[in-house]
Amino acid sequence: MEILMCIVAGLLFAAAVYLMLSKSLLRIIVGTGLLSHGTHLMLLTMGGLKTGAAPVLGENTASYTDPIPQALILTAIVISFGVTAVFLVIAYRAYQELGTDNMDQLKGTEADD
Amino acid sequence: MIDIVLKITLVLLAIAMLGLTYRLVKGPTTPDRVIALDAMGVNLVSIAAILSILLNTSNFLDIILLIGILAFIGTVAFAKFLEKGEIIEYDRDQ
Amino acid sequence: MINLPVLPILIPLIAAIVLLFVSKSILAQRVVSVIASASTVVSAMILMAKVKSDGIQTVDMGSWPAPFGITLVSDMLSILLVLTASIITLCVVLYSFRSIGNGRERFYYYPIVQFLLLGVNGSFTTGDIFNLFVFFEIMLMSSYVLIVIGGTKIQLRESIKYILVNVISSAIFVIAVGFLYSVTGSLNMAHISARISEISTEPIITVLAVLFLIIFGLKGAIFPLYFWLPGSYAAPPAPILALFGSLLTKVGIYAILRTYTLFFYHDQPFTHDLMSLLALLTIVAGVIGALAYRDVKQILIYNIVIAVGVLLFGIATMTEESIAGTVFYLIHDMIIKAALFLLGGMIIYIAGTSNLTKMGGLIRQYPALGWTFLLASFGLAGIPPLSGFSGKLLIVRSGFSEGEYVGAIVVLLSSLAVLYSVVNLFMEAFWKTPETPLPDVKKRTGSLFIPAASLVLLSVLYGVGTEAVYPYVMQAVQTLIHPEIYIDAVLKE
Amino acid sequence: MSLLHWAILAPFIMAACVPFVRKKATAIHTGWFVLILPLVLFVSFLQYLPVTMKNDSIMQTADWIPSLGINFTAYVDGLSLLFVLLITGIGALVVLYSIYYLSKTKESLQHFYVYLLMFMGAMLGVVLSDNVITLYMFWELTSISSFLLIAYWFDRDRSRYGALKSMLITVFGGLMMLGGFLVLSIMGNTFSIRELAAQAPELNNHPLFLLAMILILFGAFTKSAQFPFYIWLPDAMEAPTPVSAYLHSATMVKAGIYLVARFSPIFAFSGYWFWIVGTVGLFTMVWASFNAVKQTDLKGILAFSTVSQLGLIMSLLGAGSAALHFDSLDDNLYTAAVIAAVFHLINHATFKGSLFMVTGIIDHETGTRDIRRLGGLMSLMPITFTLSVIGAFSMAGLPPFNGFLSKEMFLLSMVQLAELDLFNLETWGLLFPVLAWIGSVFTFIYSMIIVFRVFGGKFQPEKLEKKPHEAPFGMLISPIVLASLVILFGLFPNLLSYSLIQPAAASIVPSIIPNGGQLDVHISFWHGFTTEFMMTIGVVIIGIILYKFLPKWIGMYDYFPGKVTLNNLYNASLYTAERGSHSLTKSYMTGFIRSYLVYIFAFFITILGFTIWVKGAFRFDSSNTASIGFYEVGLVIVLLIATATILIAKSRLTSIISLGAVGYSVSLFFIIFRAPDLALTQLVIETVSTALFLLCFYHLPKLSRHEEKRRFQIGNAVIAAGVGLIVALIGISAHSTKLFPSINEYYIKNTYTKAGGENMVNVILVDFRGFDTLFEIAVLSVAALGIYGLIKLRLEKGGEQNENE
Amino acid sequence: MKTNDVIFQTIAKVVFFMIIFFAVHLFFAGHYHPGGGFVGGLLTSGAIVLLMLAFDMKTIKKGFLIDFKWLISLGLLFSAGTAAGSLIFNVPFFTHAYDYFQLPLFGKTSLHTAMLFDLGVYLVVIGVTMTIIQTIGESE
Repeated sequence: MEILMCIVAGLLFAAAVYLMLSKSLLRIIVGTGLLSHGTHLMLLTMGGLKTGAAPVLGENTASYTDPIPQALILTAIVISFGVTAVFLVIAYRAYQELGTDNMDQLKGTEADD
Repeated sequence: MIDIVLKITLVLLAIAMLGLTYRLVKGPTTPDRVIALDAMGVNLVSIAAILSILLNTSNFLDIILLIGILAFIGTVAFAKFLEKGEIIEYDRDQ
Repeated sequence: MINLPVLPILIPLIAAIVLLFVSKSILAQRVVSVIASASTVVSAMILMAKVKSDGIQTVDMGSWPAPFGITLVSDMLSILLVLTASIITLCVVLYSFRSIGNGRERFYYYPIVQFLLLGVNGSFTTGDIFNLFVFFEIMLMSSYVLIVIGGTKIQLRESIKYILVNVISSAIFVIAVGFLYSVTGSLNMAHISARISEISTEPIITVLAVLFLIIFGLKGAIFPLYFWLPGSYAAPPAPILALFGSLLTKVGIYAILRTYTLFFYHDQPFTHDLMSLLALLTIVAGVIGALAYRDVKQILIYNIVIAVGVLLFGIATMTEESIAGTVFYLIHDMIIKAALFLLGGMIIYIAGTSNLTKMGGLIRQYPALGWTFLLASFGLAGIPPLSGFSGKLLIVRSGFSEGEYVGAIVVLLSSLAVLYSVVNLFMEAFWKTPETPLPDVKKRTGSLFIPAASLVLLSVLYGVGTEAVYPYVMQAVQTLIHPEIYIDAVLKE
Repeated sequence: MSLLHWAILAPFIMAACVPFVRKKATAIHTGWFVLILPLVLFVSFLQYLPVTMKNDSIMQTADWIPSLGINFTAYVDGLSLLFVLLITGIGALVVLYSIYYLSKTKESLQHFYVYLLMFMGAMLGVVLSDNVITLYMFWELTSISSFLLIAYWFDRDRSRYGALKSMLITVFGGLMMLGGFLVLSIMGNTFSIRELAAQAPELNNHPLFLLAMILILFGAFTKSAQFPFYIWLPDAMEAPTPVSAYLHSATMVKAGIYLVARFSPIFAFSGYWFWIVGTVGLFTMVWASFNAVKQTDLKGILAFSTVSQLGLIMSLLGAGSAALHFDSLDDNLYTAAVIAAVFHLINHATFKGSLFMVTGIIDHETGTRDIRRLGGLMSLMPITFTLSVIGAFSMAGLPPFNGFLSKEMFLLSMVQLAELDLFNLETWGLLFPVLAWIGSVFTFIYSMIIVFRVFGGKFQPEKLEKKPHEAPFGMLISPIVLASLVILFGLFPNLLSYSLIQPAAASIVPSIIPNGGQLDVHISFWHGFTTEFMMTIGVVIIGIILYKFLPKWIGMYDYFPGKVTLNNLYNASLYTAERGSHSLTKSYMTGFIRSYLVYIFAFFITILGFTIWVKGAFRFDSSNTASIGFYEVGLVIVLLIATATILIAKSRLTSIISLGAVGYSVSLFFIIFRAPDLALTQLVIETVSTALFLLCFYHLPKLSRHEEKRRFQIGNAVIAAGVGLIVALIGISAHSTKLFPSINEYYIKNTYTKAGGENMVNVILVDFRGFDTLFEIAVLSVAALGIYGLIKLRLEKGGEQNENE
Repeated sequence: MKTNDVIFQTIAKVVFFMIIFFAVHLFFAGHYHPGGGFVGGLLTSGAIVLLMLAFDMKTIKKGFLIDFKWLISLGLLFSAGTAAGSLIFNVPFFTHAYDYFQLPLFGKTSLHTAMLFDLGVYLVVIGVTMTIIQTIGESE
């Protein structure tokens, strides 16, 4: 399962990179979203999967899954949410101000600096 | 015995998910997609519930409730979007 | 007071919260900002004295023993950098009063600067690799907001690139932490170091070393990961640029320095040679950029890249001497870059443009600015007895003694390129006869000049008083060269 | 800090006072105030003469950075004292001269004198420092003050050009020299020149010896304007003439000579030293004297002549190094070269200083320095004429001036070299006297040009801006003093022999002088019809002939390709550096974020791929992995389909919804992998994010997909696949190399007992690692504030105006 | 176009409280069961968003009376204050304290300073989400 998840995460990374290399700003941001999904799955996988019960005490079980990656992912999820939100709003404002969401037209040269 | 039944159910649910994903992707209209998404929510609830039984834990019950709520809000939001083209109005008296 | 190492992080946090409450009044914000920044500086000084006398200070957050909780570790390196960062922030805040504009002040400029400082100080202090990520994120988030605050066209355009690059590096950072956790089973840096030293030959560690180099290299702007930097840094106004130029890239360098002395020192023939190669390429790339532009901001920005290359070369050489040089140079570069960007901001403000071909003749009306700038330029180029010299001296010397002749000479000659670029800037802006005569009325620049000039003064003192700083730096170097000191201090074995 | 240190620092302190003096005492020319210092210094340094005449020395140390071995050590021996006297002596004369040269009303005197004093202090520092790092510091300071002085009239483009050029070249040399010092310090483990010199024999066998030597010679050659670095000196003539007289002929350019002399004890035994210093010097001498002839600017001639004379001294020092190969002083012919070098150094300072001042006078009184416009000034400016005759004839090597003596000694040394059987000289030795002679001929010619083109010939008042007349007396004092010295040293050379020359020469070649011994320095005016005398006669005859027929052959300079000069090389390389880097930068700094990402990812793939491959880091271990259920595979497929949908989606709504679907699938995985907290959070966050996406992109154009070239698409796909592959590979390897137990056992044990909770993840979040959470919410807060500011604050002006209020 | 949303609005009001209760439950359960300040906060904002859907931004703004940005500051103050409280007792930063109390109505309950910290998280999350949504909503 871990190997499979590594591959899945790799595929998510690949898809994310592909999207980030495209011209459309929206696709780029969607790409960052995929990237964070891939990251979280990979992080979870690194702690080992399904090695025990959910890390909540009180149920009769011999072992628990590793709680550390879960806690880390939780932090990472929230942070990437914040980043995505800011990114989205910047994109939205950029579209308002600059009138395009095509990255080619957002390249900027020294001439207009 | 019950385990096998549950696992079969899970497989079926997974197939249902695939079908719904197809609808989600294919569309062709936005309402199609929204309904697919809503149904996926129901599917998620089922999967979570069955997994709870399988894993013999009550930890996922909150999730089930949460999915229900989110699916509700989501569907409402989409419905409004489809009807008014806007999700949140600033001042509807204007 | 066992919580002393927390203070340089806590004070900005509390300050930011207070600033949020008083966001309506600009005057109150200014007062609180100054008081908070000054007290951060003071607390850092007290902490430094403590570290000097008692050695590494650690605090286990929440009383959870290392390696299970998060441990803050103030060794000499981190506290030196924290102190420098705090001083710079204080000066930038003072400079901002007149330059940043009421609009930005009303929209949380000051609290976000405090958050930035908090992130920077935290990154320098933390002893936990994931916590480092969190501090990176708060620093980055603040920088996203600062780079775009005001919402002008160029800011919006460049911030997109900036965020995108950093999102990628953050994502890689998280998975790299995951990999490291998978291999070593720990997150505490001292603990990881101890565990890695038991398995030093594992090839996966080398791979992770390169991975971390990429992550921190993206933040620290090394070749070939620096391309996002020049455009993005040119967007925000001068005080923000000063913060970015002096603090953000240096955090990346700090992280490389820390991880490569604590974790990844086992496969030096591979990792450090790679780094050394990249360092030289970074210098060359920076030099090419610095020569390419006739624009105040761009020239100074590419000088960041050059400095990063020099620092990286110091780390890559990895002897006691070169690490000492790196620490010397790191602190120098933070101060002088902040000063130069602030002075550059004044030049742009006075001339109304950052294009060198359109300005000139400023020396007649602003002699103090001109000479201060020239002095800072010489400092940047490492002309003795100014501050850049001792660091560069040690780096080059160890380069020669380790047989890295080409590298040492490239580092030496980079000074020439630096000198050329900034002196050329000086001549164009201050000496050249302007195409259009300057207006007779002088702009009032006193309140801008004082913070900038005090940074230059600090840099001069740092250079002349190298002897006074030396014991501090050497204490920092000892910890870096002998990771066991760090490990023992944290794990209390 | 001893008196010696204060002597070095005094000019700097004085410099700090100058602006106040200038402001307060406006009636008096600031120069009078400044003049005190060099005079006092000159007199006070004279007291060291008795010490150095005994070949003794004085060393005073003050700590600066002892931890790094960098100390402020002042050291006086014969060589330094000679230079100190030159610096202060000529300095005093130059300041005096400048008082009349620079108007106190029109010029910004405070700048001039601050720079000049800075230079004086720096120069004293260079010649008195024992520590190489301090020496380097003062060395760079001379470059900087020279930069400032050349750019004194900074409005002029030529001034700025010359200033930058001189600084670039000399600082370049300085940096190389620093490198050399550092290499030396690695070899000898000290920064002290004295201590290094003491280890000279060991250093000679060190593998880094040659590197150190070459690097240090870079410093000397750039500063002393040796070929091919001399090009900065002619352009430095944009400086006010007193500066040219002081820095660019008498003192600063001699710093390189000083350096070579100072390091002779360490390096001179090496054959490389002999060859490099000797040939570079000699070639410079010939080349520059040859070029001087075609100059039309009076100062240009003098500049090239300075280069040439510096080359002469340099070659003498090179030749003198041969002396070290003889054990005793007896029958050691080559010490003569060293003595000649020192002697000529003094002589050059006197005659060239006076010539520069004369040029300044001419410029000042006629308004031009162009020899094509000058002529026939002999009767109008008789004193100036006399002075220039003395200076120029001395330079040409004519008796009875001091130049004659040292020129003779130079020719003698070169002739003797031809007879030396060291360093393969058997084959090439003859070249030395021949080149020396040719150089002398050209020297003779340009000396004549200086005198007769300006003062002889026809007076052309129509070409002059001013009506020329004799200079005021004050301006003439300094050149008169110098010219008298020229005659004095010419007639009574032995005034200097044992007071200055012997001690200085002894410091250059200390190893061959027995304790308490002295070099034999007896300079005699007449020593028979020797080879060198015959050569001088030849120089004069051929010189006169060539000078007479100058118009006939001056045209041959045109045959030299005008474009392939070193100057053009310098200009072109700067230009190429700027333009080239500009276009290079433009080519990769495209502004396209895609390009940057491609660089980053390409680097990511190659370097990590390379590392994995080289290190064999890939591990595959499926022993402790969890089982895979059917439904899990189903979910994986769902996830991948949703991902693929995003890739091919045509409308933004589809891609946003698909992203949501991916998010929900991920949360489902969280459920399967027993992470209820994650699943909860992921579900809510996904919903909110999707909502945000929809909100933000409500206004975006319907078709947000921009058609891309197929080539790009394929490239993107390859890069994407590469990144994915690398990530997966490292992931698998990392998972397969779990080498240590995780620290998580601690949490499982202590969650209830110590932290009072049951949900481990939550307890970690708020307690064990609550510190993370505190800053994580801070991140969120910043994000919210940023978004608020982004939407509400709209500064309409462009980025540049932000600097304004 | 004015539409009649009476049913939707009425249901929304009811559901709003249901969600809020669930959110508060999640928040309190956090230490022992899945949940916590994050999810609680997010869900609370979800409830508010539902109201926004049913009514409009202006009404909600009037109804809530508080500036959500102020809520962020307050939340941060709670969290940072809880963590910094340990400074007073000179124990390492962030050291929590807890004990079990016999409370009327609730029975044996543990009171934990971590709860206070989590409350800060809860407030910040509400503040942040609502600020973002409100700001974007208003800009249209």
